[in-house]
Amino acid sequence: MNDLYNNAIGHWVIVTIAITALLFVVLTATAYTVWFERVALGRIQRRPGPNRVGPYGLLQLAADGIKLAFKESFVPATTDRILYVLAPCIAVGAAFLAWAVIPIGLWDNPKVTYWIADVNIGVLLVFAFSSLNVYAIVIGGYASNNKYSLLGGLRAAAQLISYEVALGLSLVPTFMIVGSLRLRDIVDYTVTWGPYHGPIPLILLTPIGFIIYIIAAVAETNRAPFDLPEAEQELIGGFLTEYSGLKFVMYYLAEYVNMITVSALATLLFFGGWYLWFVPPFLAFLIKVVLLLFLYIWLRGTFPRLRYDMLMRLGWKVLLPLGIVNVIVTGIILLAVQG
Amino acid sequence: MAIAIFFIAAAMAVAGGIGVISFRQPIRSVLSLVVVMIALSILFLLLSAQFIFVAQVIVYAGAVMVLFLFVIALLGPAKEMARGRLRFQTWLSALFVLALFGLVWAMLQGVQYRQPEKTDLNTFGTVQWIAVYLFTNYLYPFELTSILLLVAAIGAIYLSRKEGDDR
Amino acid sequence: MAGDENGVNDDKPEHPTPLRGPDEGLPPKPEGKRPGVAADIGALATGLKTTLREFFSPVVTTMYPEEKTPRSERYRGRHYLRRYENGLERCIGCELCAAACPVGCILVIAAENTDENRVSPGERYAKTYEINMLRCIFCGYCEDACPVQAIVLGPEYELSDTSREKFIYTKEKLLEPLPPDVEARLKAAPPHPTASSGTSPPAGK
Amino acid sequence: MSGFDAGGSQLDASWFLLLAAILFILGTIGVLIRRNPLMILICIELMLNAANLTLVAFSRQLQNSEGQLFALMSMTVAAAEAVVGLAILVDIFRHRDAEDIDDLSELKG
Repeated sequence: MNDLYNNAIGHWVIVTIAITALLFVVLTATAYTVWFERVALGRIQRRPGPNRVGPYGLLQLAADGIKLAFKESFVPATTDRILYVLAPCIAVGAAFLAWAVIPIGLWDNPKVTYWIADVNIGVLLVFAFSSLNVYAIVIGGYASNNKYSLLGGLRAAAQLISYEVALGLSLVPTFMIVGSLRLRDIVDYTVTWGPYHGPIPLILLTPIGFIIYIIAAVAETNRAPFDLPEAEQELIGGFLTEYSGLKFVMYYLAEYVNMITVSALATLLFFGGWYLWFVPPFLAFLIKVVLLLFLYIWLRGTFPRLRYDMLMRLGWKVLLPLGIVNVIVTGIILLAVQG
Repeated sequence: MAIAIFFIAAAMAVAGGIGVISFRQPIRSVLSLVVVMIALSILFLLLSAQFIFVAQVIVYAGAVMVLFLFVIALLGPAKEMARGRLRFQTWLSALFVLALFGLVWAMLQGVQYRQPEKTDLNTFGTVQWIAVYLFTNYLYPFELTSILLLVAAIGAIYLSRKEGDDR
Repeated sequence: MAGDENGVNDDKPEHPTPLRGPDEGLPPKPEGKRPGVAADIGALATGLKTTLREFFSPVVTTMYPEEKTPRSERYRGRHYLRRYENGLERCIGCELCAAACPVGCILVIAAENTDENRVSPGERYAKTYEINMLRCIFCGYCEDACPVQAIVLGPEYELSDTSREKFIYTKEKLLEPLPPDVEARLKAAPPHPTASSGTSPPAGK
Repeated sequence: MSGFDAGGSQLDASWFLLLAAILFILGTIGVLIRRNPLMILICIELMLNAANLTLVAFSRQLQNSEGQLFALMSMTVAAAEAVVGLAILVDIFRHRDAEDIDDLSELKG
């Protein structure tokens, strides 16, 4: 294995295989996230959710996908054609790029690693790629040449930039505690507390950080109750208004990939990644991600959408100061502990 | 490998730069500029400036250009009128600029680099490395820029508030 | 859901959706003291608790095509033309149903009964009996108007089809053996069938 | 010229400087020939980016921290400039339809 990896061509072969495998895994995960959301939302509303196509409705996504794929792929007349087509591509590209640096698991014996790249600015890279996501929405909204789309796009731009600040700030205490931006280091972070020595989920050390993170992440992925860019009731779908068929699928896909990305990131940053007693790493990671996804769906099933000024007030007047205070307090505690 | 990446990124950057100045709709120019920025961020990575790479993508491409996009979307698709006040203005400017380019080119021909300082290349450009400098030797300019940002934010809020909105 | 929400539903306000101004009718806000952050977070937690409880409670969906919700006995669905027990049609071609129909979807063309071809007990019978189901509003006036209780509205409501022509139900289609539940219903209120006259008004109305 | 080792092949800082020069020139042309004030701001951003590239290239060539730090500072300045510039532009556009920078030659609001 190592010989193959050190060989120049072997390296590329392995990377290509890894990328293909990861794409497959993430796409499958996305499909079943949609299924999971529909079932969970159904249960919250005391419905069974999809149960017609395949056992437990597991093939529902295939049916929906085929249906959308065979829709006529058209571009409305007065749109900016190039940008209109480009926008969903940006959405999917930005969504998948983040997975280049997210480690999914690690077998100790034999040593198998589940990641494509293990870079020492991992978290920042994820942010960098997800910050490109806003283009997809703004361009889509602008190019559709429709006032609802435009409003959705503008809302998205303001919302995503506002909450990106809080999102970044919420993770600073984690970086301060661990002293690294490499996702693997953060997962491998171990503490010695009296007799205890071993990995610890960082949520115990930065609970406020996690709360800010999860709120900001929901806002970043445009999910309810922060789904103002696509608010069906007020903006009839926002930036998605003019999209249908495969282009709509791409936006939809990107949204769910982003959901999984932030859940995976939260797993790595706050819940100790792939460590869970005796559970095999990949499975442990999966369980944690699924639980976080359930949290997402739970929030969606519970809370009504925020009004726009409330959204901005929450972002700038609550989460941002809270994040700053959290950083300062963590710094003081770290100084006190480390001397 | 590095050379190939350099030329691909450079071609992207130049194409984007030409796009910036030649597209009629401002939104396309902005998107071309985003292409330039992403190409430059790749070059930064090639120059082992990891943190600058991330800052370029997050701050420049992810925030500043979105602001431009926001304003353009807000103001509507205003194409600029091709009004030739000075008919030869374009060609004159191009001529002058080409002369400037020739000057830079000539300068680059005779450039002599100082002997590089001996730095540990394993940490060169990483976040820790930047942070150590930023918060020790260069703390003063760092604080100055933060004040500048604060002033800019206040100024922008002041400028963009509505007429007679004296709250 | 059934247990704790019934209490809420019982004390309904007198006007379900009162028209009100922006502040009118809202509960009075406590003077001087806004609810604190803890109360807000408590409210959010209550919401989350509620949805989580619903998540773990059983599903109440009826799986429609497989299982159907029970119909009321008086449900007005698709029409039937009844027969007497001896197999004669009840319809005497009087066209009262067509006259009573508010949308005019019933067409009756009567013909004389002869001894060789006795279709109904009376003098005449319906040679043609057509109902345009696309027009029918299922009001049941035809059933009311019928002097011999020949036309009744049954419990069937899944009347979809693939072409408009198929919605004009002819006599062959309407004259079907009655489903057992309608049979039972009609047995509960027997209309004294008089085979000889057939025009006597239905009793018990 | 002393090159440096980037990924196993010699890639001189001059290449980066030349690219930066080209981009800077493109930006200058844009500032000179475009009329929309928004476009001029965009072209200034392009020039700032080109300058950043030279800074980082020199930083790598000399293995010195100052170039990268200066690039960071210039990014901050660019962000501030963009914010204020765009705020002014929005204000101008609110009052008048300024599609040509020459229309803004008078100081009267």
